Parts: sequence; structure tokens; C-alpha cells
Amino acid sequence: MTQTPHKRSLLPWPVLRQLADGDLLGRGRSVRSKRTDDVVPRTTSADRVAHSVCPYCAVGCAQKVFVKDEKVVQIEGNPESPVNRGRLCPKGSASKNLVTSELRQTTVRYRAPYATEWQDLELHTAMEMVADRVLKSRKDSWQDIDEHGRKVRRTMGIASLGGATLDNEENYLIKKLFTAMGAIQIENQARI
Amino acid sequence: MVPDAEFTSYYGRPIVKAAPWEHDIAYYLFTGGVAAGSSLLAAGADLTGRPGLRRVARLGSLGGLLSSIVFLVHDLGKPSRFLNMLRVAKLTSPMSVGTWILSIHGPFAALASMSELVGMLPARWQPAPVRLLLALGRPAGLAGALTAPPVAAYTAVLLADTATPAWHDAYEELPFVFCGSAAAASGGLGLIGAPLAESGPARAFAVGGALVELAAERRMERSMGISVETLHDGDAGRWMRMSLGLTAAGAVGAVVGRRSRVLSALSGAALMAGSFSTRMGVFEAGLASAKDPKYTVVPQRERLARGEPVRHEH
Amino acid sequence: MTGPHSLFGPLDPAPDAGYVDAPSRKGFFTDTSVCIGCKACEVACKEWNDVPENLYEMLGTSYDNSHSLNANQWRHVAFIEQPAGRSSVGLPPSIGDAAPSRDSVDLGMPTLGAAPTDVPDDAKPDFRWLMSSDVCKHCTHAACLDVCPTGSLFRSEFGTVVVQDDICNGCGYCVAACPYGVIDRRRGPEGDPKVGIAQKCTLCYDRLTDNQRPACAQACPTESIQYGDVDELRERASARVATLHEQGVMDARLYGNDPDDGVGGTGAMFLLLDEPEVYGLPPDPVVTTKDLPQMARRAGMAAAAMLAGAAVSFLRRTP
Amino acid sequence: MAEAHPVGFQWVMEAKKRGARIIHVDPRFTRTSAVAHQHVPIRVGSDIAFLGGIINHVLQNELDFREYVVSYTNAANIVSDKFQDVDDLDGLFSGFDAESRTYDPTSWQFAQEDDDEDLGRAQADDAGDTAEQRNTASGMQHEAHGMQVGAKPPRDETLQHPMCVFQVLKRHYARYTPEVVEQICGVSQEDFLAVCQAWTENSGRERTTALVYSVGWTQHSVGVQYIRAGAILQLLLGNMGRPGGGIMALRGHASIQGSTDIPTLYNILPGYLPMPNAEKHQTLTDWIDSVRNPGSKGFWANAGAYGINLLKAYWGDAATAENDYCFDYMPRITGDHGTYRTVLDMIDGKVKGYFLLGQNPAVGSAHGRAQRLGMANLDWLVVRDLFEIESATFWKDSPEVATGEIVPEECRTEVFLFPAASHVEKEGTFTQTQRMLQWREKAVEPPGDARSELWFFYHLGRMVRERLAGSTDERDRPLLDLAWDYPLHDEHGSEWGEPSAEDVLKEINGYEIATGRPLSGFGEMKDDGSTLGGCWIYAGVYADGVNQAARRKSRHDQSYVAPEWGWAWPMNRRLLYNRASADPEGRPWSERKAYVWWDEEAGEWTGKDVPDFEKKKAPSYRAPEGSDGVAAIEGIDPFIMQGDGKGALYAPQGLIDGPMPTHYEPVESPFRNLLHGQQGNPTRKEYRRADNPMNPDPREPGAAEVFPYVFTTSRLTEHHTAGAMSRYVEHLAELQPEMFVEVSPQLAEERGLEHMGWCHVVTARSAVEGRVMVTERLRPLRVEGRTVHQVWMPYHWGQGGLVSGDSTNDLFGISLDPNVLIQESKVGTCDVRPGRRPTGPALREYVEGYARRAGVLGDGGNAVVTASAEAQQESAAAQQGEQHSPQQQEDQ
Repeated sequence: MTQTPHKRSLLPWPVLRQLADGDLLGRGRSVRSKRTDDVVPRTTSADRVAHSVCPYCAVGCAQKVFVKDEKVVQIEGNPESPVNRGRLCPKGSASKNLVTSELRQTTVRYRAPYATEWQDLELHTAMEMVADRVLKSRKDSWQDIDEHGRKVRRTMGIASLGGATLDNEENYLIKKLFTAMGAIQIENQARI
Repeated sequence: MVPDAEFTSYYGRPIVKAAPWEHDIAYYLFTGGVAAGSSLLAAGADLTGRPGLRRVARLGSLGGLLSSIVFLVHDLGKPSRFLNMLRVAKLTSPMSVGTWILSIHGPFAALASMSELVGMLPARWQPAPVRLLLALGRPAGLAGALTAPPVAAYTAVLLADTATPAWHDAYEELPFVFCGSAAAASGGLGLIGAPLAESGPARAFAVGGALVELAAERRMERSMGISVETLHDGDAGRWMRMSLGLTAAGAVGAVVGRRSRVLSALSGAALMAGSFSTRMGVFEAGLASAKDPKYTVVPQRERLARGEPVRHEH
Repeated sequence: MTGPHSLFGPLDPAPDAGYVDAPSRKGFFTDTSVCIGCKACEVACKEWNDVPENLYEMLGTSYDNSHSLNANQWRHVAFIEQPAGRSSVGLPPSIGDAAPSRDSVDLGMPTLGAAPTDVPDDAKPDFRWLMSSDVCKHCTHAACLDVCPTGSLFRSEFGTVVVQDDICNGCGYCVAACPYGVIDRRRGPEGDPKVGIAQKCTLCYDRLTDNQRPACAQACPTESIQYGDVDELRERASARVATLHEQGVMDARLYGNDPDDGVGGTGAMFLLLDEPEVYGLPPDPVVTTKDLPQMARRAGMAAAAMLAGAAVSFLRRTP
Repeated sequence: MAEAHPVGFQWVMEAKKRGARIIHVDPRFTRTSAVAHQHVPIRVGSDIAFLGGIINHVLQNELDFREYVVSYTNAANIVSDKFQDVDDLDGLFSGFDAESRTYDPTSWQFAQEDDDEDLGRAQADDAGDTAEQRNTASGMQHEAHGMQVGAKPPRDETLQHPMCVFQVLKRHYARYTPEVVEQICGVSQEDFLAVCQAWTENSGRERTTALVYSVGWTQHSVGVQYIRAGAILQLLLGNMGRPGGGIMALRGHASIQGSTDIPTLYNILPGYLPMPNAEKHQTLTDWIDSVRNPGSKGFWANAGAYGINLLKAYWGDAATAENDYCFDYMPRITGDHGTYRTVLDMIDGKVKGYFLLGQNPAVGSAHGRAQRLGMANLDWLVVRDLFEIESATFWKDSPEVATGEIVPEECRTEVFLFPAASHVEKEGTFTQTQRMLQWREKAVEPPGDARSELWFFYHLGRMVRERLAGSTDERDRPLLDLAWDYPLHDEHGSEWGEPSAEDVLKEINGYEIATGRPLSGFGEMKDDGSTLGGCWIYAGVYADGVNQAARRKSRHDQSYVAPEWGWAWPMNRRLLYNRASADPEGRPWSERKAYVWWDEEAGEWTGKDVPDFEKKKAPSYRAPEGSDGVAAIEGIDPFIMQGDGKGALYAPQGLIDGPMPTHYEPVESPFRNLLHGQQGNPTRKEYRRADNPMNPDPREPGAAEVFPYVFTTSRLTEHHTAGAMSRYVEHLAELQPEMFVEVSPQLAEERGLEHMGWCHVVTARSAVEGRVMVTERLRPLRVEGRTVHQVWMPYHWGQGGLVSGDSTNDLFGISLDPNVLIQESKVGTCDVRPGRRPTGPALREYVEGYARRAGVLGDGGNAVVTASAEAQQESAAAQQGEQHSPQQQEDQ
């Protein structure tokens, strides 16, 4: 901080500083606490800034994500962006709240058939289970030809929905894998 | 009565905020007044040789002070930071000024009261330091008395120096109402506690205070503008009517019953209750006036309509 | 340094509060004629300042579910649905008459389309939906600051008024002092470290120390909230109101931009399209401490009278 | 726009400050209306009548930008004299087959030179079988594919020929007079003419007008035609391909454009290549030719390279010329496999497993009850989301649990809820609504077990491939031969690392296989297997080995076009078809509107943007006789993806419901179609079943009493779509904490609704409740001589989150636009009643009572083809031969 208009007096008691600092009414300079004098915005004290894009609508507002101690401490618009000029709507402005929300799921939850409650599942176990189910459903519902005898080599037993909130790279892998798998009922928000 | 004025608001929501204070503050207005008035009476009694009156006044002063501190601290959002009040001395803040006044008055008044308490102990329990305390009783009491009136008066500024319509609108007269009320209450206490033979000054102080209070309150009501409605309506109205009745009755009783210990004590109690009612009434009226945007908008709008907005004149 | 205008009148507040070589005064100009009521300011403020939830309650007051400025709401967007033909303010009539009429060609404000010819007249409201983002005014003469007994509220070098969370003891005096009803003591949620102390807009004091814009102004999509030097903002506000008047928007008016007004002008000024009280703002606010000298005089008189009264009580006769 | 895209709206406010006039047409007065110059309240679902009225105004008063229209649109093309318009056929175009409810568009085609029989056949082939086109949502392909038309159809540039497009169009819209607009839309003639005047006066050489729509426009049974109507108007006024003009779709998800370009959609592959169809695409050549449209102009001529590059990207070394680049590995579609068909199949027990990837259909999709009942009848469901959304908890707390239709103890669906990484916890690109890709850096690690979709699908693929290793089953070859070796960041341990999104982007961009050199554009794609690229339109995003999407040159340091911020497809062109910003000679139409122009000296196109045209092709270039593809694009053909290089005022192919937009009433409407006997879109996609009843036709007796009101829905600024990203976020949830229903004071009076009291809205599908918001922002309109009340609701709530409420989308049935299979979920008929809706099983009884009274219980609802019998016959007579297509799945 280069500014010095509030250069701290050495006097320990604000009442004395009121007299010494030309702030007889105790309004400003003399009544500041040390914490006030030392304040640094989180955007300045952040360890790093990641360039990002707002996850809500498709306007594509550029965001700056400030990180301190591996935690997101602030998300705000990037003023350099020709799209949003640093501005964000209420949703974009709530991005930090979104990603740091305590309501976020952080473990896999599993509901067994006919169960009335969730149970926890280890991530890799869950992945194994899903892989097993994908292969079984694919096998059980495989069609080499359709009812008119045309070659279709597909499964109608597996469907997927969603993608408009995801990255292009993710959509690319999703479509690639499902296509290779023979799953065709792959859809996303563009259809609604 | 001012007729109902037409005005616009944002969904009827208040503009200014009511002070976030509990009734503690109204109690404090009362106990602070009792403490201040008692301190004056105690010094007078001490100087004029009225030990009975002095004792009750000094105890009243101590009791008033201690309960004031309890009420004040209790009402803070962060009571643990009570001492931050002494961090600065702000002339623009009646609360800061009041704190400093209390900080000066309090030790003297407390010293005098301690001296009184100690004096009540048997002599053999009075070692040398205690005797020193006894000796300090009078000078401390005098210092306490000299600093007492500001304690009674500043609370009026404390309320008036806000955007709360009924309080701010009353700023000219409220100090007189409060000082009169303090005199009435402390005098009332003297009437209750002091022997008939010694209670003359307390009676005079009480009756004088009551008269000042009643007169100033009338004047205040005439000068306030429409926010005076809040002194007449609702809880505040009930308190103010009680205040009028009790104070007037107490004053009359104090005069009429000056030869009766019982009547005097009853009158004293009525005066104290009247003073308490005044404080409650003024307090409640302020809150009510803040909660209704009418009392903020209409006077300001009328000013503008008259072409007399508040502007700094060069 | 303290001076003749320290309690009332035009003033540059930072030097008055003891700052030497203070930076130019900073503030907001909120142009409600371009506000779209998106509430980005409310959210951006909460995100930056860790302001907790306010209330989860639909209020039925158009799209305003934030109620008011308070300890948990440092920006508040007002929504007013208004058939413009309906004069909003009784006084003075001359202002009410300036409400837009359908005859003006281009008001810059919408008219709800003319109804088909066979719909009765009363079904053709001439409608306005006003929105305005309210905030602490950062008054030149700030009552909250003046009455604060701990020095928690202070005038920053930028001329703004800021609460020091580490100092405030929650006396609540500032709450009653503010002529705009801005500052408030935080009541909840339970466990929040700032419950019990006074809270309000700081004009993002911390951001200002590193030349960053306040969070709300940074977020505002339509430049309804503009941040900058108060002197420059006052000029900009005047120019904007002149432009709107040229365009026939005769309702446009400035609020808080006059250094001679009851609070010495505000650091956060507004361009409004109706009377201030329509938005929940006081029409002619005055800093309460303007009357403080007189209050002190009156209190002094009362105290003196009390002292005298006590003396007189003892004078009459001795036992 | 101010409601749902406030930050985009800053540019509208900027324009307003500079003098632009803002007109907002919307059923309700919104935050956009509040700052617009003019708000035009309109009856929901009548937009084509409104736009048609403006088109009529332009044509009748000759207000079109004639030079632009003649040169750059197909106005001069001559339409086949077999074509009959809706006015002759009671609302049908010629060629209607009442049985399949589709058209044979042969009669819609442009006239042919007598000797061009090949073209005639090709056109008919491509045009034919619109039933199949409907089932494959081919409108979305044609969006980019262009048409099978002759490169040089007969033209009359005087625009006087009675069958030239201009005259056909003029006749088509002649009935859309201001009086008719007033009657259908409820818009006063005064308001309407003010819009006409503002739009036309602000268009031409010196000025341009922009048309902005939010994608609620697409959620109509004639949604595509809404946008077509806008396109026709903007072409007539010369507003396409020019700065400040155009049609701007405000899309609603961060990368919904990207997920269409690189689709997770059943009917297309990356770059809008069609998903192979079992009938039409037996071979690689069939598939490529169906895109290439041999004989047509334009860049689709190189579809072979695009397709083969995709196949190489999918199957790598295994894809060779000898095996047709593994084209046979592609599964084939055979009809409608859209999300609504799939959900109904779930109810019918045909689907085993379902993935939900950041989408919450229990709240966000039409007919929420069907969505939830479908999910309750799966073997397994994988939900990947940030929060515990309604689609993950349907088995325990959905409305159907309350009604007893889903009993947790009897519901067999196995549910996996995987925590997903947020946008700051993974790297990758979003494509925003103007086709611009922007790279996001990873800021922090995702919390706990949260992972990206990249991680999930990479490892799912890896595990599936590992399980199948050694399989000799032919069906497993596509998985085993899949190019699936992406480098991993190893923060999760070597086996479970996060794939590098940048490497995936490199594959999407494409590269030279031998050298690994990234392609600089799709022009470098080869059809000989020497290059690969996963999405041809994205080729160039990794040009020079640089992640172009990650460019962030400050806007202060470049022109307003900002070409060095991110990267836009195709080829970083920011404004599509920008050749049209110059006149036929290549000069800017005006200095004010200069954007891209021909630099005679340099012999190339230049300007503020990357020219959307071959850089060295002079305006004077004329195609040699017999040329096709890129060579056939002439110097005056700005619309380089169209088969004739011209903007389509008239679309002879590619649209299932007609070559020109015509007003049809919504599927559910209290009004009869004023213009024709044909009430609604006759070709709309319907799923007639007992669980999908539509409210009755207004002709039905009693219909008006049971469901007398019109309702519509949209977003609130404070919430996001189905609420998963806002109802769980405290700073947003508190801003709009409760579901509410906006009604006019008049309707409140009529139905006894109290402001802030409860009310409920009923359709044949469900009843939902909310708080009553009485507001003058909604007002009754006068339509066809009577008053219509419109009701508005936001659709963000469900039972989960910090704030909960009923889901508005439960009210809608499933009825789709035939071109793109998007549901009509912006308009329906309803009843509104004071008080809360019944709960528990009583809710179903209550709703069924309504359906019964309306006469739609059990049979699915109203009649679709209502044109007169004679008109149907006459229209059918224009059919050319019998189109054969196998029975579609929908008919099973």
C-alpha cells in the first residue's frame, strides 16, 4: 500500500490520537484499528487467479477465479472481456456461492433397488458397478438388426441426457464412447 | 390533532430504522435519572446534616448507577466489548459524552455511596483504610453532585440526536422533561426512604421536578409536529397517560401529605412510577414513530411543499 | 481538520477527519433509468463481503424479496409497479403533473402497448416498472459515524463511512441515527461472527485500498451503478439528467447530489424517476447532528436548572 | 433478455444510449419491457401472425431492401407451378398425406429446366420422406446442411414472375393485415404499425435492425417456423450478415451451443453430420452424399473429408480406406430416438439404464410426471450433478410418491448419484451463444469424490474396454478399436488420473496423422485418411498448436469485433455470412455499416472480421457451367452453406411443416385458427397415449369452460432453468424464494384470487400451486372479439433445494415441433383456481376429473388434422408417387 493519508500514529490510545492527528471529533484517521490499517482485499492476497467462464447461461461472461490456500475466495467478471466487460448477472455473481456451497455432493450416493434411503459408496466401487451395468444392459438389449432386417448394431437399453452444461471436450468423449458402445439415445438440453 | 396527511411510501415500509434497543434502555433512562437526582440530594443532605436523607439518596445513587450499567451493557450487541466505549471521546456522540460523564460521575458517586455503606458497619470493623473512605465521602459526594445534572440531561440528547422522529422532534424540551423527571423520581425516592423530618428538600425537589416535567412535556407536545401522535397512541400513549396521572397525583400528594410518612412515601412511589412511565412513554413513542414512514415523510414533504427544504445557507 | 462546516454544510469529509493528502472522495452514482432490477449488485455484494442470508420469504412486493437495506442486505433493489397516470405523490401537484403522458413522443421509458380499440379505457394502464438499487449514502455528514461512541464507524481516506467489525460493540446507536434507515445491527443467522454488531455497505473499503472497484459496481450489467470520484459523478449525474430531460423524461431528478442539502450531499447519489419516498427514500433528509449544538445548549440549561433546583430545595430551611 | 441474459442486455442498453429504439414483444411486461421504448403485449403462440403481418407490411409497401433481396436471397427463384399454398388448401400446403401427417414436398421445389431430370430426381429424393426427416429431427441438420437444390435454379430478377419466390411470399402473407394481426395476436393496430415503422425505417443501407429471441421461441409446435419468419423478415430488410443486424438466439446454458456443435444428441454427429440412418445410410458413400448434396453449391461439398476425419478420430488406426473408415461401426438410428420418445419408452419398460449429466428432467422437461414415472421404471440410473437434485431423489420425495404412483419399496431403479466437478474444478471449453469457444483454466481440485465428466467417461470407457479385452464378439470391435488413449494428469494416481482436456481439444481440432501437426482449418482436412479431426467446424481452434480458445487479449487492445478473444467457429468468423455486409460489387453498403469488403488492389476480401467467404474470390466471379460445390459459389453468393448460395426466403426442403411459416394455433388454444380450417401444425409430432392427454380443441363443446385460460412460462433472472444451480445457492434462492403465479387484476377478480394468497393451475396433466402475484404486468387481451386472460409462471422449482415449490413443467403434455422434436412448452390452456391444490391420491382424481370433463381422459386429446376433407384431398393430389418408409417406432 503506497497511500499514506492514514499513516498510523504511534500513540496507543485513540483519544490521544484525536488530539494529535487533527481529528478532534474522532471521525477518521484517529479511530482506525490496526486491522483496518492492514486490510488487504482477497483479490490482492490471492495465491493465483484462474481465467474462467460463467457456468450459467450462454452469454459466455469471462470470470476471474481467485484462489487462496487451494480454496476459491472470489469469482468476479473479467474487465478485459469483450463479452461482459467485467460484469456479471446475479447468477454469475453467485458463482463462488455455487462452487463453495456446503450443499454440494462430495461423495457418491447409492440407492439400492427398493431401498428407502441413500447409502454411501466408494467412488471406484461405484465406477465398477456402473461399468458392469452398462455392459449388462448393452448385452441384454443389443440389436444387430432391427425388425425390418436392417443392420443397426445398437442398444436401445441405454440412454443419456445432458451436456449443455458440460465442456465441448466432455461432450466429445461422451458421444464418442456412447457411439462406440452402440447407445444412440443420447440427448441434451438443446432438445428442450 | 394534526389531520391525517396523505403521503407515499414504499409498500408502507419504514424509512428510518427504529433503535434496536430493548426496554433496558428505557429502564436505564429511569435509573440514570434516579442516580443523578439522588446524587444531588445526597450531597445536599450531607452538607445540611440530614443523614437519613443522605443515606437513602446515596444508596439510591449507587443502586441507580449499578442497575444503569447492567442495563447498558446488557443491551449491547457485543457486551464483551463494553470498554470500547472508552476508546474514543466523541463530542458528536451523546453516548460517548454520556459514557465519559458517567465515567467521571460514577466513581465519585460510588465512592460517596461506599462511604455511606461502610459507615453503616460497626465501628470495630472500620480499619484505617475504611476510615479514609469515610473521610472521602463528602468530597466525593460533592464532586458526584456537581457531575450529576449532566447524567440526567444527556439522555435526552441521546434520544434526540437520532433520526427517530418523535425523539428528534422533541429535542428542545426533552432535556427539561428528563431532568424534571429525574428530580421527581429521586425526590420521590427520598420521600420513600427519608424520615419525615429530613424529607423537606426531597419533597421540594420532587414537586419542582414534577412541575417542570409536566410543563416541559406540554411544551414539547406542542412543538413536535405530527410525531406527537406517537405519544398519544398505543403503548406509548398508555404510558404517557399513566405518567401524567401518577406525576400529578404524586406531586399533589407530596404537598398535601407532607405531614404523613405514609402519604409521603406513597406520593414518592407515585412520582417514581410517573417518572418511569414518562421514560417508557417517550421510548415507545420513538420506536413507533420510526416504524411508520408517515412521521419521516410527511414533515419532510411539507417542508418541500413550503419551498423550505433544509439547505445550508452560505 | 475540524472546521465550521464539520457538522453541517459543504465539506470534503476526509480532510475533516484528519487525513492529509487524502485521495479524491469516492462514491456511487446509481442511475435508476437504466436499472433492470437484476439484483447482481445484491449478490455481488454478498459474495464479496460475506454477507449472510437475509430472509427466505416471498413478500409480494413486486420482485422485491429483500425487503430493505439492513445488516444482511447492503444493496437493496426496489421494484415499483406503477400505472404512470396515477400520481404517486400528493405533494406538490406540479411534480405529479410531470408524469409521462402518452402524448409525448419518445420518453425513453416504455409505454404498455395501446390496447385494441374495443377494450375499455380502464384496461389500458399506462404502466411503469421502476427499479432502483439502494445502498448506504456515505453522507458527507454521516449521523451514524457521528453518534458512534467507540470509533468503530470511521471516515475512510476515500471519504466513505465504514464499520470496523473489530471495534463495534453493538450499541445500536447508529441504527437510530441514520436518516435513511441503512445501518442495522446483525441479528442472525446464528453463529455468524458478526451477529450483534452494526453492518452496512463499506463501499468495499478493502477493494478500494488496492484501486479495485466495489463489487456491486463491478458486477452491474447496465452501468446503473457507477463508481468513481464524487466530483466527477456529480457532473455525470447532472449531464445524465439533462439528457433525459431533453428526451422528454421530465420525471428524472437527482437525489443526494447537492452539497448544501441536509446531509451535505451524499457519496452515493441517485437519478430517480419519481419522488424519493416512492423508492423508500426520505424526501428531505437531515443529519441529526446538525441540531446537536442546540441540543447541547438545551441540555446544559436543563442540567443547570436541575442543579439550581436541587440547591433551592435545600435553601428553604434547615432542620 | 434483461430477465434471462442481463449481461448480454448491457449491449442493448449501450445501443439505447446511442439512440437505438428498443421494442419488446412479450405476453407479459418484464424487466426488459421496463427499459424498452415500446412493449407490445401479444397472445402467446401467435408470433407467426405478428411477424407475418410485418412481412406483409414490407411486401405490400415495397419496403424491402431490393438490391439485397434480389442479389442475396432466393426471392427471384421460380417455384414449381405445382405448388399450392395454404390459402387454397384450408391451411395445408400441397402434398399432404393425412395418414402420416407429413408432406411430400415435391411440389414445393423450384422449377427445373426441362433437361435437368437428374436434379429433379435428386430433389425429390432429398425432399421425400419427411416422416423420416421428422423422426430424425433433421431440421437441426438442415440448419447447417443447406438444401438439395440446383446451383442455378431459374430466376426472374425483376421479381414479377407470378411463381417467383417474392410473389409467392407476397401472396402467402397478403392475408396478414393489421386487422388480422389485431384479431389473432391481440395487438392493437397502432402498436403493430409502430413496430412495422420502426423496423423498416431502421433497416437499409445506413441502418440495421437486430432481432433477438430467447429460446422459448423454439418451444412451440411451430418453433422452427417462428425463427424462419424472423429470418424472412430480416432477409427482406437486408439485415442478415451485417453489423448490428441478424437474428440472435439467446441460448440458456453455458455450452448449449457447444453441445449442439459437438452434440450429445441422437440425430447428429460432431459438425452437424447426420447420425447414420439404417435406411438411408447403408454405406459410407450414401452417408457422405446425403450431406454433400452432389450438384449443389457450398462447403458441404467437402463432407467426405469431414466425415472421414471424424471416423479417423473415433477409430484411429483401425479406420482405413479398405474398411470404409469403420463406418460400419456406427450404430444406426431408425426413427425418433429423442428424449421424449425415450422417456415414454422408459415408462413402457424398454430402457434399462439412464445417465443424467447435469440435467434435471424431473423439473426441467415437459410433463414432469412422465419423466419421473419413466425414471422409476429403469434398472439403473446414473445422476451426475453438483447437488442432490430432484431427478436423483424421485424415488423418495417426488410428487408421485405423494400420490402413491411411486412406492419406494416397490421401485426397483438403482440410483447412483455421482458428485460432479464444477466449472472452476476442471479445464475445457464452453461455446457460447455466438459460437465462440472460451477455454477455462482449472482453479482448484474438485472436492471429495467430485470428478469431471471427462474423468467419468474416460474411465468408464477404459473399464468397459478392459472388461471386453479379448472379446471376439464382432459387436465389441467398435469399443475395442476405439481411439481411447488420452494422456492423464496424474493427480489421482496413475490409473485414475484426469484426462487432458487440451489433448481432447487437439483431437477435435484435428491433425495430420503422420506428423501430429494440428490443422489450421477444415480446408486442410483430407478424405484419404491422412488427417483426423473430431469436429470439422472446430478445425482451427488449435491452429499452430496454440489453444486459440484460450486467447484473452484485452478488449482495450483490439477492435470491437475482438477477434483475439477466444475463437469462434467457423475459422474465427464472428459474424456469419458477412459477405452480405458488402454490396454485390464488394463495396460496403454504407460507410456507417462497413464490415467486410473487397479490396480490389490486394485482390482479396478484408475488413473488421474474418471474411466468411473465400478470401480471394472476387465479387465478379461467376461459376463455370456445370460446376458444383465450392467452385459453384459465385462472387455474389454470401450464404455459402446454402445449396444455391442465397438466403432462403422460401425453403423448398428441410422443413417438415411447409416452405413458408404460416400461422397455426398452438396445440392447446382457446381460439380457432382465424385464417384456416387447419387449426394447429398438422405435421407436429404427437405421442397419443393415455398418459399424455392434450387439452381439447376449442371446437369441442365445453372446452372453453374447462380450460378457459392461456398460460406460459419463462425464467426469472434470479434462477437458472430447473433450479439445480440456483435453488441450492443461498444468495440466489432468497431472491425468489417461492413459486408464484402471475395474473392480471382482472383475472384475479374473475377467479377470486387474492394477492399473495394461494392458487393452483390445472391442465389435463397435472395441477400445480403457487402464490398469487396480481400484477398489471399481465393484462387481458382482446382476441377474435373476446377477452383472453394469460397466466404466467416461472418454472424453477421442485421439491429439493433451499426453496421448494411445485414444478410448472408438470403442466405440459408432450407435443413436439416436427422439425427438431422440441416440445411445445411455452403455451397451453389451463384453469386457475384459488386455494391450494389437492394432495396425495386426491390430486390425480382432481386432475382426471378435469380431463374427463374436457373429454380427453384416456384418449390423448384433440384432433390434429382439421382442414376440410376437400382440402386434404386436393393437397394429397400433389403428392408425387408413393413415399415408402418402414413403420416408425412411434407407431409401435
